[in-house]
Amino acid sequence: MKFSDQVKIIDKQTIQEDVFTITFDHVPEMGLVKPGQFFNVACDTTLLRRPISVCEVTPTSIVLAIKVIGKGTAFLSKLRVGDQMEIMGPLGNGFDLVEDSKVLVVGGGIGVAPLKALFEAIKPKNISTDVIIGFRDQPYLLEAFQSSADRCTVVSETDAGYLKGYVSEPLRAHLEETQYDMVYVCGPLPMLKAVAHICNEKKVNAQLLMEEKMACGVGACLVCTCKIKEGDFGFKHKRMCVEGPMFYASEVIFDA
Amino acid sequence: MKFSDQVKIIDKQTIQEDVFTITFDHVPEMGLVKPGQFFNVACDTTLLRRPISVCEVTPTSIVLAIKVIGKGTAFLSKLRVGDQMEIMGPLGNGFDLVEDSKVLVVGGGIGVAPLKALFEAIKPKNISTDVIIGFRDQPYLLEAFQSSADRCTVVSETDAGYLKGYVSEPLRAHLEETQYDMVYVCGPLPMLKAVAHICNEKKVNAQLLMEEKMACGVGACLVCTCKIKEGDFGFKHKRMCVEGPMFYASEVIFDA
Amino acid sequence: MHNLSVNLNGLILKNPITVASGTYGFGREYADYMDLNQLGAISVKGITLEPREGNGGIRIVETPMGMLNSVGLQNPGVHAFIKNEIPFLRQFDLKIIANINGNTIEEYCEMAEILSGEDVDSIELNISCPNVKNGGVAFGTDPNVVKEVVRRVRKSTTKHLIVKLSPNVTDIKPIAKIAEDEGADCISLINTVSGMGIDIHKRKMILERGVGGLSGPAIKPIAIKLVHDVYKTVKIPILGMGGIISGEDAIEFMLAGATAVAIGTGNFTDPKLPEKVLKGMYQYLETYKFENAHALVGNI
Amino acid sequence: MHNLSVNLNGLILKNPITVASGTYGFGREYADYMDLNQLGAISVKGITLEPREGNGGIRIVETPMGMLNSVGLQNPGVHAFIKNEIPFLRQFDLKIIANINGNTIEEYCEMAEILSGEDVDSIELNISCPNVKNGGVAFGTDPNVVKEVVRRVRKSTTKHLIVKLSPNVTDIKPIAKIAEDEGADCISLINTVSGMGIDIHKRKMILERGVGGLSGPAIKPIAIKLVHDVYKTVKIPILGMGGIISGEDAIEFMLAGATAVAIGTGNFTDPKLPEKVLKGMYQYLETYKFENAHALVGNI
Ligand SMILES: Cc1cc2nc3c(=O)[nH]c(=O)nc-3n(C[C@H](O)[C@H](O)[C@H](O)COP(=O)(O)OP(=O)(O)OC[C@H]3O[C@@H](n4cnc5c(N)ncnc54)[C@H](O)[C@@H]3O)c2cc1C
Ligand SMILES: Cc1cc2nc3c(=O)[nH]c(=O)nc-3n(C[C@H](O)[C@H](O)[C@H](O)COP(=O)(O)OP(=O)(O)OC[C@H]3O[C@@H](n4cnc5c(N)ncnc54)[C@H](O)[C@@H]3O)c2cc1C
Ligand SMILES: Cc1cc2nc3c(=O)[nH]c(=O)nc-3n(C[C@H](O)[C@H](O)[C@H](O)COP(=O)(O)O)c2cc1C
Ligand SMILES: Cc1cc2nc3c(=O)[nH]c(=O)nc-3n(C[C@H](O)[C@H](O)[C@H](O)COP(=O)(O)O)c2cc1C
Ligand code: FES
Ligand code: FES
Repeated sequence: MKFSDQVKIIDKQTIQEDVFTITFDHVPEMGLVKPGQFFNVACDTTLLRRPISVCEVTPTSIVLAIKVIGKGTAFLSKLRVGDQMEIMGPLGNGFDLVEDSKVLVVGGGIGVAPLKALFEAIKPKNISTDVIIGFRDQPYLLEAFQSSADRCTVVSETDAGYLKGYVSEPLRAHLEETQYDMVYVCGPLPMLKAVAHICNEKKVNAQLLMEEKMACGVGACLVCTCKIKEGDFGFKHKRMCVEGPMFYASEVIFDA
Repeated sequence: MKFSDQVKIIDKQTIQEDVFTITFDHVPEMGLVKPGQFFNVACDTTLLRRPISVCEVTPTSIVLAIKVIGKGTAFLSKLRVGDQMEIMGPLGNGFDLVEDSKVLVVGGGIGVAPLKALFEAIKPKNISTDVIIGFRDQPYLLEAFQSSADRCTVVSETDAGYLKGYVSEPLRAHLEETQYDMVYVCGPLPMLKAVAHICNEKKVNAQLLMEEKMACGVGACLVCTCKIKEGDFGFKHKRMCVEGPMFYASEVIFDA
Repeated sequence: MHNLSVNLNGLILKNPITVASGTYGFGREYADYMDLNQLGAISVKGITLEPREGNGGIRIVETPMGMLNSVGLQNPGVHAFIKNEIPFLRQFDLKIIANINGNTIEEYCEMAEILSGEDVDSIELNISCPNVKNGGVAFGTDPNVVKEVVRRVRKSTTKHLIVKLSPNVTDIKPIAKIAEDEGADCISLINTVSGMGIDIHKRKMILERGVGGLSGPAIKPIAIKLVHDVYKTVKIPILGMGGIISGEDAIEFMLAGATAVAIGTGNFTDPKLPEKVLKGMYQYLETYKFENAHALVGNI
Repeated sequence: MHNLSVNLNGLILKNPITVASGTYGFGREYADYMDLNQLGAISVKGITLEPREGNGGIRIVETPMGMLNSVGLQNPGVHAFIKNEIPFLRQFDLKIIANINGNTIEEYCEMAEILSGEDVDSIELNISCPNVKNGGVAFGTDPNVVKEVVRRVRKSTTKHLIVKLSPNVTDIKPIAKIAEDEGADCISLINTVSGMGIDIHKRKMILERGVGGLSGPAIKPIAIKLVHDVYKTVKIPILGMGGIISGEDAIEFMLAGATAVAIGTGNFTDPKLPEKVLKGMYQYLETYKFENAHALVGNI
């Protein structure tokens, strides 16, 4: 049996006006939790659960970092230490971890949350780990990247004291300079698309952590599909919650 | 304009496993708040608001006492000091206060909440104020009644160290012994019915604080009606939320 | 400043926000919570020829994000409405829509005639009532009956005429078309969806008549679909409703094809909701740089 | 110990709790969360003659206490179902209901024939699909088409046959009666209610096809009403569904007239829900001293 039960919140931190972290025990029933995997979290104010990636994994605890978007995340933001939270997981396939290589981590907004877990898992095992992170406004969750990435570039859309602009510009520059074995990406859809496009163009392997509305989270309802190349012209609908949320940039068909 | 806005919770007390009180500021816009009136309280987990009677009124603060029944009251039970609560009111007609008289207060369960406000308003003004309170199990909110009622009888359906049974038995006894000018009643429907029946039989005036599911709470939707005698055989549907929740026992037609 | 005024085929509202029949009484109660001058219109509590006491027993069942009601048209009758309520509502800058209900076509016509001489801005023909002559089946679900009732009411009055459609039909399009062809100036929808609730502890239906009308956010996706169906079918404007509780919801109805919207059950969640919805609409027009509210209608 | 077993006119379930087609895949995924032996039956993801990739674009819209889906019958086809899924499901003590879907009556019949020789316990005829030959209108909304499709499928198989009805009709009673008269062993309802959602920021319909199927607690009052309508109309048993998320909900369906119930969208809220609903049913029978689940059916 996979884990689906209540967990007790053992820590809660507000890290920005609308971004917070929740920590709970990593119980044995959850088994191994991979970066890029997620938990499906029940909210009193919504019918469906909300998928939230793991942001930090230790043998004893798991941290989620959450940005308030609507009703569900607003409910979660009101939970406090000691409260119970109903979750199931870990779900999805997560990142394929590349070892002893040069890797680049590219993230945007709350997409840094899963990248933090990824970074902590791959950093010690790779020759070099560069990072490019973009924010709309003020950045958050940067400490780990800034303190131990080989190179850490932060951009912001507004004039927040960081390089102004989008991740695509430094990305192109990085790819010109360095031959990366893998690019790990998570962020809003337009960013994923842009990064996938650039990586495909430069023929660099990239793993995208995708996002799509989900219902069951386990592969039963087929509402969360991603269009994946099949043969030269065909496609298959794969389930974001089972075969994803990680897909390789080279296999994804972005519609519209 | 009548009051409809957020209030800040300034105190919250758990008085039994599933009963708690919430205190907020009595702001001038609320105007005079009468015992028997109620506020309609918004809950994140339900579409409709929940009517809750005032349990204590001072010039500066208002206390609600709430029993957890379902989704709405469960949500309210999780609110904490400092949280905002969306309310409108005071609503309804409340009790007609009798002065310089002998009065009897009869309550059951969470029905003691509005009776507490009533009792504190009438006690100093009446010759004598007797009280009969019934609970299914352990009583709560009794201090005021016990410390200053002329007579305070507590019954419990279970063997909780109190007189075992229902309020109707001591009620009959009280009515035989004393000529009351008014009986004030609040409790579950079967109790209201029984008390109304006894008071009508004994020709004692009784004010019943009734309960019915509400929607608008202001008299616009007509879902909360009470059947009221009109002429000798006729009836009228009056609105529980405007013409009530207080009705005289002599005018109410209890169906079924 | 944006131009929020909309034209429902002759009935001009200063803004597209109205309140739905049966959820706002005759405006009196909510006037204590909101400036009624902010409303484009009020559709008053459904009125009948004679006063009615309405249904007995429990009249409401709360359901997930919705409610069932079975009020049964408790109302003071058309004459008391004219005498007591029109003068009250005329104090405010809003249009008055008289929602009329009958057991027979003759009753509808008689009410339309009576109201023709009175100071109301529009008549809303509620054809979701059970048709007494036709075995209690709602007028609005039988295309032939719809044809007959709209035709005859149209002949009884020159007032602006709204026909309010029931969602409880296999296909709403032909019914909307009939209403248009027979002279309706505007179509309002949706009325409540048929539903039922059972008290599992007493093991009986909660509402005395069993069936009640489902309203509230739960039915919004149904309403949006039906508004869009009707928008694709008729040329007359639509007054859309069903589960609106935010400015976003109101915008969604307008994009689906409604020229104005009505807030019903939403009023119970917040007595200031119409005002907030109006504000939300302003903000939306501002954000997306629309000059007027009409530009939203069917704009998908 | 209470007797929870129920008899759906020949299909005997060890308990009345089943899972609804399209919400439980072929059981594999949920087997990781719950012992499937607790289910009375599974109605598998709707299958078609040929494999289908389903609809493109966004397939879900969350709505207040409900969801719209537009999956478009993505499935591996009847042959892959037979080869891969039946053997998997046969490991568990539950009945297998094959939910079949066609573009034409011929396709339905062909699938029924194919499945007749296979190890499934029942065939559920989903007539809510758009009828390709009939201009895309759903099979289940036209009484004449229902008559034809049930009659011909009935002739194609001797398996237990469930006919699944669409709620999107003016009057479900005659349609249920036709299904019974043409030889259905059982009626299941409701399928999803037609709805639509619009993205107000992109100003376009969220689902590629515009319309989707509304499910979840939002539609429960509608489903209860329709189950009760059908219960009053036919003698064959009913498999009731629509918004069940608790034991209380399941009881409500049985009191309305369902002999067994299916959990659909509720599975998404909690992967252990069927187990919890079953427990709730036990408790109810215990509290009210009913000896068996059958005693609840229509008991209002
Ligand atoms: C696999 C996966 C992992 C995720 N991991 C995280 C995480 O670690 N931390 C985190 O904060 N979030 C994460 N998300 C996103 C998170 O699930 C959504 O933000 C959340 O579901 C929003 O729910 P809500 O009820 O707060 O907002 P809703 O009320 O559902 O939405 C409010 C508004 O925002 C829009 N909206 C909803 N979801 C999104 C979205 N995902 N992107 C953009 N607009 C949206 C809606 O259309 C709506 O208009 C993840 C999503 C997926 C699929
Ligand atoms: C004028 C008025 C004043 C009130 N004052 C108070 C007060 O001061 N303190 C207080 O705690 N409560 C008071 N109530 C009752 C309170 O409003 C209800 O308990 C509350 O609405 C229940 O909401 P819920 O969402 O928690 O339960 P729900 O989820 O609505 O109900 C859960 C279950 O309990 C049943 N139920 C719901 N309401 C009641 C009820 N009133 N009685 C019995 N069964 C019910 C439902 O049928 C359902 O099965 C008052 C009610 C009225 C009309
Ligand atoms: C309590 C109540 C009473 C209603 N009475 C009437 C009525 O008298 N006439 C009418 O045409 N519609 C009536 N309706 C239907 C509403 O006008 C509206 O069409 C429906 O509720 C859908 O909108 P909503 O979901 O915003 O409430 C009533 C609705 C409710 C909730
Ligand atoms: C994602 C999804 C897919 C569905 N697919 C099918 C299907 O393939 N065949 C079918 O007969 N019903 C299908 N349904 C309808 C359900 O079986 C059920 O009738 C409906 O959802 C109402 O029940 P619920 O509210 O409990 O979900 C589907 C429902 C959902 C939510
Ligand atoms: S969310 Fe159900 S299959 Fe992915
Ligand atoms: S709750 Fe609407 S009239 Fe009383």
